[in-house]
Amino acid sequence: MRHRASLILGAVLVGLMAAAGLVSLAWTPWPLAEIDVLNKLAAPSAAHPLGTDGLGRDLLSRLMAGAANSLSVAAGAVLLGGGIGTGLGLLASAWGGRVEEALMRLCDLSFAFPALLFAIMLAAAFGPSLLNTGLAIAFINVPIFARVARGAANQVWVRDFVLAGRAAGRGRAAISRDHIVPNIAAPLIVQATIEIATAILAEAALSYLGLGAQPPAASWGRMLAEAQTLLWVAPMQAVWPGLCITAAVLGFGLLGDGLRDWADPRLVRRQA
Amino acid sequence: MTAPLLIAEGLRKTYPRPRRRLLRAEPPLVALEDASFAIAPGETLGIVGESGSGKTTLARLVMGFERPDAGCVRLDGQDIHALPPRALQRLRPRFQMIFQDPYGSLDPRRQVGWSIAEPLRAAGITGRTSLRDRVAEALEQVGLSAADAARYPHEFSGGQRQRIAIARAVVTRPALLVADEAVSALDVSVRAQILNLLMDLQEAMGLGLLFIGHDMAVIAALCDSILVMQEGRVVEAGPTARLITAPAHPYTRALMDAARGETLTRGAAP
Amino acid sequence: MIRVEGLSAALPQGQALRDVSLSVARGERLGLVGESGSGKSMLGLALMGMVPDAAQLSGRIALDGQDMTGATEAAWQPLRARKVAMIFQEPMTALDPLVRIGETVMEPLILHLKMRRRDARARALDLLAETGLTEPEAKMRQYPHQLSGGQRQRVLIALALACDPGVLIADEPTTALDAQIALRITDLLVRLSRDRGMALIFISHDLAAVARATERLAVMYGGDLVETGATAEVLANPRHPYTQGLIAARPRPDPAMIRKRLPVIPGTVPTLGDLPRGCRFAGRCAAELPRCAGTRPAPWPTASGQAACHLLEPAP
Amino acid sequence: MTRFLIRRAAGFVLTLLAVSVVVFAVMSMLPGDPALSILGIEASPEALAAMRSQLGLDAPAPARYAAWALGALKGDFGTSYAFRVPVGGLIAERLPLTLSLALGAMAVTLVLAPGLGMAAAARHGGPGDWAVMVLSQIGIAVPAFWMSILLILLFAVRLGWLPSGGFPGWDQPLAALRALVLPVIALALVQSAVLARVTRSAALEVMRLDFVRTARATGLPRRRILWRHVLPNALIPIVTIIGMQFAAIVTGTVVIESVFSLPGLGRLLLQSIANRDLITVQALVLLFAAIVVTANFLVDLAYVAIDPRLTGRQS
Repeated sequence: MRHRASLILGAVLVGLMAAAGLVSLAWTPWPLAEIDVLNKLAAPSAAHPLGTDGLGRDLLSRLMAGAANSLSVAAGAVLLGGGIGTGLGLLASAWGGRVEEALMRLCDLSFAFPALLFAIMLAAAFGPSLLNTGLAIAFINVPIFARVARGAANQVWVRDFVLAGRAAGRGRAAISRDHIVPNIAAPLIVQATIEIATAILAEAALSYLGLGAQPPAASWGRMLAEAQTLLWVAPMQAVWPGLCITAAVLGFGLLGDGLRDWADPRLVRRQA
Repeated sequence: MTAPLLIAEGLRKTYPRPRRRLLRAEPPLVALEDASFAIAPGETLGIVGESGSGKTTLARLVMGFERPDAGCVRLDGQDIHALPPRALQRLRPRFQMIFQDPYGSLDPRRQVGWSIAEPLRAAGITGRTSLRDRVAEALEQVGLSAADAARYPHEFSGGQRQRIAIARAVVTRPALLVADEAVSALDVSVRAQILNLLMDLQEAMGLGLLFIGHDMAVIAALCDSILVMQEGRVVEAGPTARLITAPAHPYTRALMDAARGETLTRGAAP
Repeated sequence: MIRVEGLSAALPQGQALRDVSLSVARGERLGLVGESGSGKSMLGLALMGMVPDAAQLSGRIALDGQDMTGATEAAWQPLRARKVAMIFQEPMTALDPLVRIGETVMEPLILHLKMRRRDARARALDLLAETGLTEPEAKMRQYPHQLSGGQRQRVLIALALACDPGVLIADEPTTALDAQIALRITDLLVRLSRDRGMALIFISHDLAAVARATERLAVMYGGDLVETGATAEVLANPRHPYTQGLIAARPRPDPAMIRKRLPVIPGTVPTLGDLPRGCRFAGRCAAELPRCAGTRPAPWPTASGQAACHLLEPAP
Repeated sequence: MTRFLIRRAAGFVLTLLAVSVVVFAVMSMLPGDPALSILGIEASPEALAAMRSQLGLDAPAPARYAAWALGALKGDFGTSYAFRVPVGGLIAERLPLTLSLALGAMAVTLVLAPGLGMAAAARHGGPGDWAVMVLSQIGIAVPAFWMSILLILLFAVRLGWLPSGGFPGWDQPLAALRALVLPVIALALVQSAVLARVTRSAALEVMRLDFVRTARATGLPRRRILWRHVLPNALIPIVTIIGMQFAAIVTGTVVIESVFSLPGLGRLLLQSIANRDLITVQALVLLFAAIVVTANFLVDLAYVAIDPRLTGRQS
């Protein structure tokens, strides 16, 4: 029952954020970069539902554009890094032996570099930009997915139906494609959902530090950094972007939790 | 007597054990030592033993999933471990396997028909209609219906799943079937059905059967001859009738005791 | 010692137990036989007050004269180990891996019997020795992973005996063990039951094991108690068609039976969701009457017990 | 037992070595010329070459690595390009602040989370469980730096109880502690949410195991089963997460120090990046990675203390 509620609430939050982001690509209530110094830090009104920021830009418009940036970078990075990592994990599992051992040692080593630290290093090296932030997050996801995919695949490789496939005369590649991938898809989708939540947090933190999205691009993390200087004058400026981040992360987290319960083999076994 | 279908000669298999000390290697675990036997076409050989007796290792060697350290397995006179992978793959339709756990031996995400057709596809048979006909035929052979091909494993009971696994194993019309604890997970009333089905199929198709298990009663009911294994070694072998009436090795006698239970006096306490 | 009257257990998927009545006398050894879904394990758990939360119980359970019908967890807890104890199928996972054998066996002695550590240690040693564990003194200091399956089952038996219960329920105690070890554990349970005058409820799917261990037999199918009686009598002369089918379908190591077709019970063991309304065996029974599917048969007396089958109804 | 420890210790040292190689390699591949950033773009080519050789940059890479790694072992990380003082000194000045932040946050987390998680597991499905789950789900979703800003809004801007940022120095202990309260809470709340959830699910996982049923059948009271049998068995996943959390907290300080303008290692890292002070960045990254690796090693040691199955003999 609880996972049903998680699933629905998560889907609603993610859907809302994604919709806001998508709409912002075509239309926002106000032009994103329109500066109106006379109207800065305006209170919410019919014209500006959430008011304006320190430069008089419409807050709602910028939050919507922030959703587009945040979600696309997070999802894109996880898909890219996750895809590569999954491929490597599958390969390691199918091959076994030295290949597997070497790949897993590399993963262990990469876990010595905390994700945020690594992203900071990359941002420092290649200059701060949203694209580099995304690449750094993608890179961090490679070993995570390699490990999860390899672990899940190893559990499938020892199942009898894989042995039956081998007895039938099928090769490693065919078995990986026909048996392993479909059977590890569920845990990987769950992992991806959860990693997207983590990626949104990372992107926000990097942008807050000035290492991610650069002005005038709208980004939740950047908006928070700007709002912090105005805490004494306009506290609500610091509330909205944070709420957006929390809602997006919460949405993906709940979605992942709900999916995990839904995909739990124990539950499936019980229904069967 | 006809030429044997399967010959296993002097099979030995060891597994490395983790080191306990840094500099001294542990002696390897001997899973199987000098096992030899032969099966004629249509014949049934039972291998009885307990966990750690090496019987599952034996099945894996016969199926070519692992290579022996010494000895060889010949099917139709060909050493399957010496064959190049392609040639072994071409030989696969001749020998198939059924497993213990009917819940684990079918891919839960594939329709039953897909799983049954898998050995055919691997053998290069790809025509849609010919695959469908062969699957239907196999399903009917094991007492299910052609319509079951479109259903998923979780829609079936344990006994029915084992029938499906058998259908997959016989769909290529093999000469040899290897069954590893194939009825151990089944309820008594269903187990008898599966044993009968195996005997029917053998007689109809001239199938040789290597039947591996731990329950002497089951093995004795099904097999022409029996090999008793303990700790990787063959401790006794012979025709079933001789082995169950006059077991020579104490371990065989213990297995018989366990199998006979109800014919003993009640509560035979030491 | 134990009296069960009209016990039913309803799970969300279906009825796991239906109107089961059974009693076990002091020192008696009862075998509870059935296939998967027969309700035998559920019955065992009910006698410990340990049915899953989802199960709705009705009917009466009395333990040593004490009425436990509808008792709470708090009411059951003091009876466990002291009045009725239980061991389970899987000895490999049934012991806390982080606790030494000695501490495990001493825990109920200290907690329930208020023994001092030194006394508890001596008593635990005696108990382990009584179950035939070799080198019990050394084993006291070891962890479960250092013991084999058979040794662990002996430790679990010692643990169950710690507070000298009147009844020991053994749920498939030998199923996970190799044949030779299984025989020894079975014989050990019989000996302990005799020596201590302790009732033994031996739950198993294996007729051979039950035949060896028990003097009375109860056969279950689909949540019903279908037949009871003296073990030897039931095995030699089963009255219920299911019992007959079950015994016949069992392969025997007999030279005359090699590669002979076994008599089978047709169909599959029904799941809780699709049990017939009347006799649970309806649909698979060779001697089925028209009323079997709809009307539940009453238990009729047999030579040494009862069998619930319309065929046994005395002619009017 | 000793074999396990030796293997883990060897692994620890090897990992540290590999980490240092990776850090060095990545930093040497980065674009940017330290000599140029020190002397400015108007410097003559000769002056640049002289500066490079003075910095040891003209030696081959393995030699440079060896010199750097050996120095690092002795606490000598070279001279900061930007501040023109030894990097080791820069780090030593700022380390106490960052460590107090991290250890403080870890301590608060350990006080809050495991109890909450166990309590939730004990009341599985009840309202208490539900409340812990909802709160922790939200807690995980809140970014630590936003949590910091909200705390500042409440306790500094609205109530004025605590400072909104800055650090007075350790010579004013009371003021220093007051300055650390909000950052520690901000770091700890998020991690507590994670740990409470992990504790709960680990405990529930253990409660499904056979030996818990044995304990019930032995008539042990619920409370005793929970604390004596469930908790110790749940500790392995819990300790694993604690190790990972320490790493997360340490990197989290980079952001939190920035929010509260605290002069710790994180601030130094960001400043060094802004100044393209590569040698300082290199030392800091190595230090952070070393802290993470050490935390993981300590977790390994904790496993040995918890689980007798790891200590050798048979398994």
